[in-house]
Amino acid sequence: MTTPKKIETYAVNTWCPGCGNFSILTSIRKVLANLSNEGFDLHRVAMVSGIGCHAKIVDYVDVNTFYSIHGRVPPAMTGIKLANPDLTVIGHSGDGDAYGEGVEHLIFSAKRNIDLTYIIHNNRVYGLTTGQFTPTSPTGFKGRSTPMGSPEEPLNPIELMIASGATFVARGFSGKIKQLQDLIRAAIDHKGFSFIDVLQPCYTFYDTYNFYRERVYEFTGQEHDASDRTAALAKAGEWAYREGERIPIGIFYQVERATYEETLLRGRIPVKLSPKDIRPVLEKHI
Amino acid sequence: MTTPKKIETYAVNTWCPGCGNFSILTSIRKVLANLSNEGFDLHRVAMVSGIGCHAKIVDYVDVNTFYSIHGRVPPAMTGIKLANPDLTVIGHSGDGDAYGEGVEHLIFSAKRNIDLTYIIHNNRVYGLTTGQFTPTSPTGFKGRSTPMGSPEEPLNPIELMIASGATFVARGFSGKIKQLQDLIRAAIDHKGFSFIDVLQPCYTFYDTYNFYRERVYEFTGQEHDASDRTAALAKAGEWAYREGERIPIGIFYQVERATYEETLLRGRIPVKLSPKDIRPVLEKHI
Amino acid sequence: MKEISILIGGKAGDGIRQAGQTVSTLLNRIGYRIFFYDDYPSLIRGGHNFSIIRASEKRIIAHKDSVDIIVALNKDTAEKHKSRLNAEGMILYDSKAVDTEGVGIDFMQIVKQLDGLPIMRNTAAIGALAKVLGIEWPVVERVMKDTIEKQVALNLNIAQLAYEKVGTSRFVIEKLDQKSLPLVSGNEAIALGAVRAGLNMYIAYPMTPASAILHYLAAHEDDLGVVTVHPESEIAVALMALGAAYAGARSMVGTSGGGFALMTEALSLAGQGEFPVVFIECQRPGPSTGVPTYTMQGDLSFVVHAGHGEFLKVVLAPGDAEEAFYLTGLAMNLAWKFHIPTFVLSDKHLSESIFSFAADPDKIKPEPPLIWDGQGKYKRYLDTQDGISPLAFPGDPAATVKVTSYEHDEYGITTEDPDQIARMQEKRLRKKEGLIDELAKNEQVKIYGNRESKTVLLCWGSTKGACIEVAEQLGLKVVQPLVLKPLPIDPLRQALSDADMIIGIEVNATGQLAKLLSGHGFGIDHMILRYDARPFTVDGLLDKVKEVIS
Amino acid sequence: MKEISILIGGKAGDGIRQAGQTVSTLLNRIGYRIFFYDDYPSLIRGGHNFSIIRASEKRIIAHKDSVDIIVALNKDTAEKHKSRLNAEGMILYDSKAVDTEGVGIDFMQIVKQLDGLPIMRNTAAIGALAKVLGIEWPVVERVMKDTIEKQVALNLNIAQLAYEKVGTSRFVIEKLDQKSLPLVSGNEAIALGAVRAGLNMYIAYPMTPASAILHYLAAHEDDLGVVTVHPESEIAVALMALGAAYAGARSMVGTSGGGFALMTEALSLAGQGEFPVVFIECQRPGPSTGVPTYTMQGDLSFVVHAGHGEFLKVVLAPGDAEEAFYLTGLAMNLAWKFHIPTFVLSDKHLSESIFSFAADPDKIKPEPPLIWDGQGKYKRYLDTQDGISPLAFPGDPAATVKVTSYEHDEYGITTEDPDQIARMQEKRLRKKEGLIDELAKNEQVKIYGNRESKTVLLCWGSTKGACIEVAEQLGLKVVQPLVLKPLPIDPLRQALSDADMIIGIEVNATGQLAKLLSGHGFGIDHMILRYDARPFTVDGLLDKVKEVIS
Ligand SMILES: Cc1ncc(C[n+]2csc(CCOP(=O)(O)OP(=O)(O)O)c2C)c(N)n1
Ligand SMILES: Cc1ncc(C[n+]2csc(CCOP(=O)(O)OP(=O)(O)O)c2C)c(N)n1
Ligand code: SF4
Ligand code: SF4
Ligand SMILES: [Mg+2]
Ligand SMILES: [Mg+2]
Repeated sequence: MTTPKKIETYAVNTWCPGCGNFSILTSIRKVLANLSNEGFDLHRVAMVSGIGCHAKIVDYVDVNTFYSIHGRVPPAMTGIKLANPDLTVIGHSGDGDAYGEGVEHLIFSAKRNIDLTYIIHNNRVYGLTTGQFTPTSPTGFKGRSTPMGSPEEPLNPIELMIASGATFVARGFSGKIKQLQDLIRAAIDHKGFSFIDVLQPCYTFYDTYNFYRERVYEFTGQEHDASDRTAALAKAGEWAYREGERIPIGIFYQVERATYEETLLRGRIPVKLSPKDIRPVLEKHI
Repeated sequence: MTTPKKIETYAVNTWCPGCGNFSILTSIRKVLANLSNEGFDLHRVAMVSGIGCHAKIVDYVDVNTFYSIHGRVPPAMTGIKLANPDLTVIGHSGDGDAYGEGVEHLIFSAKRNIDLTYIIHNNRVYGLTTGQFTPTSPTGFKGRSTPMGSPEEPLNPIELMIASGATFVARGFSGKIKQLQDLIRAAIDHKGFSFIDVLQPCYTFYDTYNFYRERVYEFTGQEHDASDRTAALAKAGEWAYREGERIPIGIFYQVERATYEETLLRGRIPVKLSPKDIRPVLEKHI
Repeated sequence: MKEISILIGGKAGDGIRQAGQTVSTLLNRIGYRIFFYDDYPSLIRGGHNFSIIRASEKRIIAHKDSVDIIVALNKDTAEKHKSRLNAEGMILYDSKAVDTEGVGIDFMQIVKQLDGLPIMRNTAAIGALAKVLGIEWPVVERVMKDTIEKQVALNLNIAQLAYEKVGTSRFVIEKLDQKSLPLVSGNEAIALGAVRAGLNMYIAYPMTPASAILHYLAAHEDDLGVVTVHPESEIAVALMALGAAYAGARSMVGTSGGGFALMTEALSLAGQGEFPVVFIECQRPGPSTGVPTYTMQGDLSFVVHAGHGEFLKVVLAPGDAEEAFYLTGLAMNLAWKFHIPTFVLSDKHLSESIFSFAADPDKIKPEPPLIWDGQGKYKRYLDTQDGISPLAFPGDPAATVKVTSYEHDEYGITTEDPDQIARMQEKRLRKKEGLIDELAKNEQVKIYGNRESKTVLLCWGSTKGACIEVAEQLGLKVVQPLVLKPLPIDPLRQALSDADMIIGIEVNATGQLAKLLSGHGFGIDHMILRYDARPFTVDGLLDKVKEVIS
Repeated sequence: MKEISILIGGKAGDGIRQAGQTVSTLLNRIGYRIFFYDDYPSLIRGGHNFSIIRASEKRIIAHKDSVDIIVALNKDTAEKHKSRLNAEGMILYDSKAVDTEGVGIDFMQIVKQLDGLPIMRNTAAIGALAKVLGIEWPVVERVMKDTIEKQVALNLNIAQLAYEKVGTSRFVIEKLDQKSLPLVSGNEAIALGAVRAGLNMYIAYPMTPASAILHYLAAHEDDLGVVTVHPESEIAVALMALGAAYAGARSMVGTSGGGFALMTEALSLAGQGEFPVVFIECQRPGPSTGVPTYTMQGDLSFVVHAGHGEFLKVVLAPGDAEEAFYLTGLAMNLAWKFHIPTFVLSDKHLSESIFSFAADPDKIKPEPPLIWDGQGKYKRYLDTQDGISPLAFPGDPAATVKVTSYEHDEYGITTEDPDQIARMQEKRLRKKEGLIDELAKNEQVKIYGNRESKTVLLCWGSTKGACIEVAEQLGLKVVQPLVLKPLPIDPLRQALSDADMIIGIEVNATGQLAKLLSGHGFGIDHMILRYDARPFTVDGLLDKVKEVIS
């Protein structure tokens, strides 16, 4: 049996005590262990991360990983998936990574509906660079680049993802680890672009743990029809990453449509292609 | 009196006969001429463009212009506006420019609500590079990079902009020049980020003129409450840049909120700032 | 007459490039070797386009300013280019549009008479030209049928009517007893070279003058067994290519200077993470947007030094279609042998000109990289003697493959330990020795012209064509390095050691190859630089070289 | 004793850097000159951080491996650094956490006793250290009051209790009769230099080791009269800076290698469009993410050659805080005088180390650029004799200002005309002459040590500190170019001409300055390279130089 423990590496964990990233790590290890125990070969998993505290997760999980660069997780994942669509590709990004530096790639992944799972460790702060505001920090957030307070309103990534065409859009909370595991599993099982915004308190620079604990509520498919786009947008609007009393966590939106790799590859698997003779093509040039 | 003619340069126009860009040029010249006749000094206008057929517009309008690079119109505009908020800054981009290469900047401009007017010449094709699909091309579009048809679904920029926080979101059609002028004028008058997606047939690579002519309908504030976000999103959903029978053109969404430059600059005007003595600050270092 | 140069000019949208290509095919079919140059501004309709087709019995890879025939579809063409005509030269013109001397035919009238489309004026021009050249009608008919996609019969009729309107042939181009060769552009040769070396995925964002690689591969995906991807930006392109390489696919990207600038962050990642990726950089005149549809050799220094930090890289600079083919194949194989980013540096003049292509497809084979033997625990960055760590790919049921942008240990886990850092940096840089040996197995420096001459024309890339002919005429020697990083010092020294005068010839304003070489003690005596966004022509360069050596 | 080195170590989150800074301030207040080095891994809590405070009667700008006192807040510190201790050295340690020889005090016990927070252990350590050094209590009290922001009384009590717990002073650091200087980091000096030269807007995306420029300017916006902006990415940063410059604001950006890579497209635009912008590039070990909180001089080649196409650029490389201050001011003034992008190349070691700062603020003034005289029609790219076109800005009621990324005519309208292209390229490159003259008015190459020596230590940037001391000890000469592009050939030749042996000393693996110079005939005889992501120390380098010259 694969235990989550078996998917550990020897790397020393350097997250701050109390960091929300630990729960995400626990969850992903657990989901992978379950997959393995169900007979899925974990060698078919490829994990990609950006740069930031979140990104260290790839050093702590003993599967194939690509520790990439800040903001570029989606195209790295896309390259892997297109080259070998047999792989299950899972990405981890920070909010700075995914919603700031590289938000264009996020939008295009959603638009294309490429079959990837993308987990955002959204602590609403740049952790590793010691506490600047990010695209989801609330207005007025006092970070090291904005000592007078952030002059911007936060993005609502849930809404943005639905508007961009993602087919699986969820929000989790690192403090609700059981649900988080279910969300990650559902995201992996979903065929198409699966997006999970995980509310992840940064103990050191933006400790939102109590804020969330008091406000989050889980919802399920029974209370919310995730296939209804209008309902999904409405639910996404319940909390806009500002103040607010109730923060829904669960699957906002889930539908099926053709994936990018299906349409683009037409059954071809690039890593298995061999070059053809060029002579017939050259003939046409005469 | 300033006539649109007076705002011409000596540059030879090199758009294809029949190109939708001509109407946009006529419209902007007309709006500027009107502004001038109302006493506004056109030297306070700064126009920015990207790269593409659309971008040539800056060579044809005799005001201050910054012919920038592909995809980067919003940050160039932002730099100008922040440096001198007394300027009226107007941007022109192509759909490749604004929704592809540089879509991250579009989203951040909306999020920040910086007071700019941004006009997208959306011909749903890369014109200047001779006809590849763009983020708003319909699925299956056969361009030079996708001879088998585009494998992606189009973005809906109207929805994306509302989701990102823009406070003025409109769609025009180069074939409805009177309304287009009104939209541009309203966008300039609006305090905050004003976005107009202009449906612009590319006569050479994607001639959508008849398609639009048969489908567009103008709507006004009387039929649609542009201050209602839910209504705006619903209206944006009426046509998703695919097939469809009716294409609404008009102002989808318009609300007021604090602008980026107000919040960030706190009344300061960078071009008028002078450096302060650093000695008092140095004292604190002892 | 065994050589002829023809200029065809008109407005963008008149189908000038296509007409020129058809004329090239005509001459190709009767045994000539072709060089085809295309000159067009950055616009879609209007403006002034022209092509020069030079055909010769012998292999040629350059054009001349002077021409024998001008085919003028508009007034501009006649006026702008009249001065190029050789003494015996003539203008074939559209008599409705142009008023000049020569052979005037009302092309539009012919088109109208047969209910053709305005664009078919160029078909008429081709028909008339064929007759002027004395090419037999059946040849014309065959070429038309092979090259025209729509309304073949109508086009044939138009061509034939125009053919007949020309009374007598002015230049009788004799049929040669040579096998026709494929006509291939630099970009096509790059695409084909990559395919031969095992290309699986070509990923690119359109940018002149690299776009045609994407278009060509996209159009031939199934013929060639390649997947093409057009993503949202060059940044996405580069990261996708790295992702694909990590997964085991041979990937290549192509762009021009501005797009490449956006890839430099990923390039450095390829250096740290040891990703095999091929970059095609097709230069155009900068800085910035510059003059996008013209040519310049202006990005050499940038490409050679691009990327933060220190890592290995190969830069190859082909000068004609065959070199483009072979060197792209080499770039792919080197990338996979050494797990490094490799470059093919082209420019508009090479990428978009068309050549008679005599390369041997079998000379390029995908060389298998060193694959992990499955023993023990897999370590992606195993510290080996030659620095090359065996490869495994995600999906391998025995390996866990960890790649990273951070400095790392052998397994791929982040490290900040000073010894580990120094050791890994050494491991990566150590590959240079093997790389240099491997490169030495290939021709790295080419020599043309009079090998005994003590006057050397030193050039690189697309400038070679003009240099070779000038050298042949003046009895000089040409030295052309194919490898620009790492510089092939010994072969260069050999090639240049007995020179009395080295003349550096480059299409840029600062002499970038000369600068590169100066770091290795090679002194250049004279520079002939052209930086008006046009390539050197044989006759243009001839004058300049004469000035220098006289 | 007129010099002392103290190492303070603990876990990230123990407040090591802050404690080190307080100790620096203590020693500064009693007249010492300070060099402060900070060593920390890329994590927020845990791991191992240490700072070295070196204090001396004389100006110093480097640290040593060996230290006199180790303040160990944890076991790691004692174990890892014990071997650094000088013969007379001692360890002051937290007796609960560490078991070693020296002076052990139970810091946590003191904190607990006074109901302090765990982080206040470092306050206790400072108090104890002050006593060990024999610094009078009132000095400690004053410094604590000046530097601590929260709970001053509590901290004072903790410090005092620890102060008292140390029986006798082991090192009596005598008070010097020197004026205390401001303690300024390289990054702060860059910020202040820019402000003095008229900085209006600082635009940056956080990236170690450049982030502190942003933090510092953001924290002092109103004191210094500057607007700071933190946008979505480095690409946005660069374009905003260009937009701001176009509008007439003096703008500056700052980043490290990976972020700079993303700016190279905009850099080329600055070249074509003639935008005055200052780039700060603070190097860290690459390639790619590399070792983000450590140091390397690995981006010189990249920065010098960055950007597609050919355009003018200035690269300045300060080696201490004063140079950082002056050269940033110079970079700003040159950018606006010549309408070109200019660079200040720093690295982690310069940017994050802290120096006693003796620069004269009045030596930098914002020099007014050449402004249009309002006559006739304004042409942004007027082709003048020196290549410099007078400036006007949007909003000027008499000028229409057109800037562009395309090749253009004088008014700024796109051109594809060959003559125009060549002319404009020449206009831009012609500015180089004036630039070289202007640079020549400044000290471009510094010489230290024994000016008569025929053995030269050739270095650049932050490596100078260690080189100077080594040279002083061995009687050698140090040559440090401040300007790396355009290379100050004549001053370099003067400085190096009579050398018998030139030893290149760089913190990188390939000797990048040496390579730059080799293009100009400067031969380097030996290289001493360090590339384990750590800077040279005085004693470490001394050994290496001795090896070479022995
Ligand atoms: C191109 C580039 N710019 C900047 C950085 C510096 N950097 C490293 S991590 C980071 C922010 C990370 O924030 P986020 O993505 O929210 O991750 P977190 O640390 O909060 O998990 C930044 C700006 C970088 N590595 N690369
Ligand atoms: C970084 C970069 N990549 C690619 C290009 C090439 N390029 C020039 S225009 C263009 C597309 C323009 O399409 P769009 O923005 O829709 O404008 P249009 O021509 O349709 O008006 C491209 C890809 C470029 N100039 N810069
Ligand atoms: S800084 Fe924040 S996000 Fe980073 S490890 Fe610490 S608690 Fe977690
Ligand atoms: S290619 Fe299309 S967009 Fe460009 S000028 Fe022609 S018609 Fe207009
Ligand atoms: Mg974060
Ligand atoms: Mg377009």
